[in-house]
Amino acid sequence: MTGVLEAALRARLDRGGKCLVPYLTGGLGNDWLETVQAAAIAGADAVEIGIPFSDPVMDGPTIQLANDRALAAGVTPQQVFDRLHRADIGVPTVVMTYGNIAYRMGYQRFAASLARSTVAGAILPDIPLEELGPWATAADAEAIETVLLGAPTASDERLARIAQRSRGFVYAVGLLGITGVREQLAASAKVIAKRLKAVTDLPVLVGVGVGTPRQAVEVCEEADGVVVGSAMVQRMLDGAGPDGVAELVAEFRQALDESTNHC
Amino acid sequence: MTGVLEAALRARLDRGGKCLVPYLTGGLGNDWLETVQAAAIAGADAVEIGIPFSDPVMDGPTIQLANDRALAAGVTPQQVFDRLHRADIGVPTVVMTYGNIAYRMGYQRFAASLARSTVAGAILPDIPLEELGPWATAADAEAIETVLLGAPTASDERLARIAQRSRGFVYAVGLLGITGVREQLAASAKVIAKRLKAVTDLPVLVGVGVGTPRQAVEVCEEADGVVVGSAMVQRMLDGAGPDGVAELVAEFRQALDESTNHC
Amino acid sequence: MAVSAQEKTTHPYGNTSVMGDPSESGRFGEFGGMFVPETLVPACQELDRAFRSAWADPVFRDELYLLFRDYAGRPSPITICENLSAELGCRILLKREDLNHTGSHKINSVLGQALLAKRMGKTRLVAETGAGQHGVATATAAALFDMECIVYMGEVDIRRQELNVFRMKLLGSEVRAAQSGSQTLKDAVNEAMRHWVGAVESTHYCLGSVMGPHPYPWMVREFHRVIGVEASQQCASLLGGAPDVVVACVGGGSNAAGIFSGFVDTEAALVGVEPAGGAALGRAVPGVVHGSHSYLMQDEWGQVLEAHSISAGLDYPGVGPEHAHLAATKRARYEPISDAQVVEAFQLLARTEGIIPALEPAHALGWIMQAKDELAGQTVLLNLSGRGDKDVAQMMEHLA
Amino acid sequence: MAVSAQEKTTHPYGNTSVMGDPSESGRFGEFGGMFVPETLVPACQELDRAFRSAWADPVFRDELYLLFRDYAGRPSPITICENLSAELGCRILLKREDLNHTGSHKINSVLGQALLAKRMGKTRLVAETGAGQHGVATATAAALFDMECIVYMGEVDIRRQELNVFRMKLLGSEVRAAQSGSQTLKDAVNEAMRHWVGAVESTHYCLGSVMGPHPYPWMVREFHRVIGVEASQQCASLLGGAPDVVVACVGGGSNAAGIFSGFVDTEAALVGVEPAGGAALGRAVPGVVHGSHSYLMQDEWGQVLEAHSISAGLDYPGVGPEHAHLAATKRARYEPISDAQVVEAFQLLARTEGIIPALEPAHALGWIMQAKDELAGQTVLLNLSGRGDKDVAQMMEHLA
Ligand SMILES: Cc1ncc(COP(=O)(O)O)c(C=O)c1O
Ligand SMILES: Cc1ncc(COP(=O)(O)O)c(C=O)c1O
Repeated sequence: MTGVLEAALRARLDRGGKCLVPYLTGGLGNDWLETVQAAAIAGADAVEIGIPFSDPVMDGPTIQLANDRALAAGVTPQQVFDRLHRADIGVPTVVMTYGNIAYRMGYQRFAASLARSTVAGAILPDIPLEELGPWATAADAEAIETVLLGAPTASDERLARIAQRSRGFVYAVGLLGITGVREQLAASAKVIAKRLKAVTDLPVLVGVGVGTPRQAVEVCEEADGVVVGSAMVQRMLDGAGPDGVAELVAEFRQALDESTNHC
Repeated sequence: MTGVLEAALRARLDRGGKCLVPYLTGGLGNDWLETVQAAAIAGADAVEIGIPFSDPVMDGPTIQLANDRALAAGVTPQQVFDRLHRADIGVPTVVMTYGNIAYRMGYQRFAASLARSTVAGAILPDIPLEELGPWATAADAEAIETVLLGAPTASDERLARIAQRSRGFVYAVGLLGITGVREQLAASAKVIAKRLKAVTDLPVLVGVGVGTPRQAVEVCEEADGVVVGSAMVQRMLDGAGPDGVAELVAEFRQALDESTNHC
Repeated sequence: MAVSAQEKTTHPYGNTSVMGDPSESGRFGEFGGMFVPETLVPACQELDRAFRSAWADPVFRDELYLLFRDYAGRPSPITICENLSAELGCRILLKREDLNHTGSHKINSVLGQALLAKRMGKTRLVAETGAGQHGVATATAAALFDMECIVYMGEVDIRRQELNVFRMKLLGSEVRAAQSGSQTLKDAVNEAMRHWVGAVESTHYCLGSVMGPHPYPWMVREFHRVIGVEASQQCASLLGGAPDVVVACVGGGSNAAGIFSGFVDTEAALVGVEPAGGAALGRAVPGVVHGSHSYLMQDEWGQVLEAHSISAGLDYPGVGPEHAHLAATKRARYEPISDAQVVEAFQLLARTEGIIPALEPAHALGWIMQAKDELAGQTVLLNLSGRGDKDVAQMMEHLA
Repeated sequence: MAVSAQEKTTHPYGNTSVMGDPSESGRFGEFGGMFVPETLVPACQELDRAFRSAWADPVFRDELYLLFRDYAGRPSPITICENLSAELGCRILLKREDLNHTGSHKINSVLGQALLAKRMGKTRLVAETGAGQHGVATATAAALFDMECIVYMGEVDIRRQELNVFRMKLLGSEVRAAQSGSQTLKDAVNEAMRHWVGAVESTHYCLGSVMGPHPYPWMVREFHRVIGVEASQQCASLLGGAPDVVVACVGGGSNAAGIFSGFVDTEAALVGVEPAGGAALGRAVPGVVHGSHSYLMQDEWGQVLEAHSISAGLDYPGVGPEHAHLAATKRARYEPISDAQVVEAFQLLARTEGIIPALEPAHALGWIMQAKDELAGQTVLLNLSGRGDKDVAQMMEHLA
């Protein structure tokens, strides 16, 4: 049974397009939910919503700062859920947070909370394949699509296993490193996309190190789409508001569409 | 052959008196030689003249300070000798300094310098009996009377050997400790005097810790006399000048004379 | 060879391994595991394979043994404290890890890890450090093995511990500030992990305690097992057997794991002492952070809390998973101790035995002082995990 | 028992004893003796008798041996420095006295003296200290032996070394300021001697090097001979014999005497390294001060000069009489080294081997660096007399 996240992405791909998933930090600023909505309108195929965590080991300075600010303002996972509950976003959402947030709440309760808030999927980057069991059971029971990451360090065999257990899409880690905008697209980005494409039919989206529309277009020569995090969050931190973020989403959308002659 | 130092002290004792030997720091102030002379006139039987040394381990704060001041003013042993040379003092003098001053100059040259300056004796407190050989040879050759110290820590047998090798007088160390004025005469002072008197015919003078005329009188119940150092040097440091020091010498003289009904 | 003498411990405490090898999935009972970003999973697995092979290789063990002996100064002696024993009414023995090169037990694991990293063909080390002990130890090993080394240290700690920063630089390492979060140890761990994520192919992450993802908790404990192996032999010859009680301070838990491993299969009571302000075991709230499932100081939402202790080396909100297991299975007990009691203990050992302890093991002594009625007449082995030189300036201010 | 293994050395160098027992009058050749105020002569003689009897008593030696092993952490290892050897072109071995309790060789003599003092029925120790190393070591022994302890330290040094002052207080000792003269080490010696003059019956003067009146130079060397005994056994097993060169820094000369004593009867060249600004042996002007006839920095009138060195532990204008004898008989040579070269050596050892040396033994390494052409291909044993922790703050300022 195909989930709503996967369905939305496949729809874009079926139309010959490339998928765009902006990452936005939940609870950062009072207008974060409006920002999510504006991003959807501006052309996101799905929105990844970060639930702030005190010790985000996969994240670079931009997202760390966003986490710290949101936490300092007192944001809790429950508040993020409450605001997402029945919010009209128009595209599927997927939360990204770290294992301990889900573990502390209880995997079942966490999965149920997502479902109640009509969140489609979840990314827990520090719960790798080997540790996935208990969470996957809880998530599957609530039909939450658990997106797994495939990184350049994995063997082909491992990538295949990851892709097989992933739901919604496969998150291809574009480089050896943490989130953050780089000057250049890493050579590893297209390689990992290609390697994952070779072992799965699921959409393969590259994240980490995709910071500009040009880089997005470049990586989509191999990938089905991109996750854009730090560049988006930087706009939020700069106080660009829903419009400022939407503008950036639109730039990515336009570049991707132009590259595929798709509209 | 009795030396001049011993002779002078014996003369006092023969007259039924007690010996008074003030210690004055050579080179301390421009008028130190006048102070020596004034002390002689005021009733000293001999004067002990300290040659400043950088590391006077037998001396307490008063004499240390006197040493430091004199050295800071650039005084050298030679300068002390030069000023003593043919100075008219009227009583025998005995220099007190530490071994290294004599050693550095060469024991023979040092002894000859004393002789040339008509110094009668020498006290080198860190050259004990066991190490005396080379110095004693040089001193004897120049007829310098080497005064040895006898301390409370010595056995009777050791005291006897010390007294036997001593010339001029035997310096009885009045207490376990370094030079300096104490409130009370230490009980050890009379004990050591008595112990030394039992083993020698030489005059036995107590020094170290004899700071007041009363203490001098008290210790002379057993001793043949006293060496008074820190109390005298303190006057020099206070800037009392030849008269001020002479005054103190006179007080000691008077107290001792009264105690023996001697004039 | 002393190191390999006690190859396997027996496991009389239930069917999960008690200080034996962890399970296939890197677990001690229900604790442990490998909760790291996917990028690091192959690196951890490679490390697991490399460690298993090295640890089974007598050549590797010999090399490490020689480093322990000729470079670090092992075996460390056991000192019987006559004065202290008289004062407290129980017989106190100290395992003198303070006499190791660089002044604490930390050198054991760091030499093991550097030797292993070299064997794996790694050319760089990255490490986290709190007050600087583990950073200095890692920089030391990097100098010895001629490896590049980067040490992350919280910005706040860099300012507090400038001498240790200078030491690491002298040793040829680069010290980088962890500027996020609380800017202390846990953030330095985050930064070191982030660095590792980006440099995993050339770089070994030299973790400072029995924490992190599998195989670290196991591997680091194995490198520190030399403490327990030596101590059990020493106690056998001094006492004719195990002491009644074995006490160690617990930050991440490496020195405690090292000494406990020598006595887990005896009747000895095992006591870990935590700072009251950083008692992950005392609170017993499980979590998954920094690579493993263990106890963790956290708020109701799972946000990690800062630990607070007078001793920087114990200022860590988590604890190694094997200790969680030892606590859960009740093979060891864990006790909190107040800063004030620690300061008392610090002074007592200096005054009675002429040994100025690090503040960390002063926690263990603080507990003995507090529990002396319970301990009356018993023989107590205390792991003196480090010397107090690093803490003297702080104590001078504290006691002024 | 390791300590007593090499009971007597043979004396192939002339008919005066070379690192054997001194003469009846406490002389090594023409140097030594007992130049002290009469009050102290019986105390020195009593000490001489007590030491002779204790040193001939296997019970005393056993006790000391156990203290060395179980308290101080002996034997200290020898570390072969691969990286440093490659860099300098000669094979360098370090005798690791830095790993001893309290961080230097000083503990050897202090434990011996305290044990002896106790045996003599003394209840108090008095000591001098420069930067504080010997003071801390003495305070340590006093704590262990439950003796009262007073340490004199130059007023200037007290201000410079407040951490060591605090350490001594922690250990239960009283620190008193030497306010006369240059207010540094030599004045602290004066004050300690003065104190001893006044308290000689209850008090042992715990002298910090192979200086002072007989029996100190001999006794202190005998307590440090363990360094040489161990090293010669270690070299025998590592090298199959003695190294080509044995190098040690020389302040008063105790660590050098300790290690030289293990090799004086071999072909090994013995090299003592003095700070250029405190080279008593280099200037070779004899004098009698602080109890013995030896070489001494002094002006033309015999006033003692201040030594100047970057390292407080070598800031002493005199030197032990046995070294004067070894120099005069040419059994050992003594070389000066500049502060700048010492700083280089300090950094080099840290960077190449992960060992931060005390500034004192960095003098010895500085000489090796300077003499490396002469030493090419040779095996050089360096006595690493202490660790550099005490010097890190100073070096941080110096290199800033
Ligand atoms: C001396 C000492 N003991 C103990 C610790 C705490 O670490 P662990 O709990 O891993 O032994 C540290 C950490 O820096 C330390 O320096
Ligand atoms: C480490 C170290 N080495 C050497 C010395 C110099 O003493 P000695 O020449 O007696 O060995 C000192 C003195 O404090 C010292 O601390």
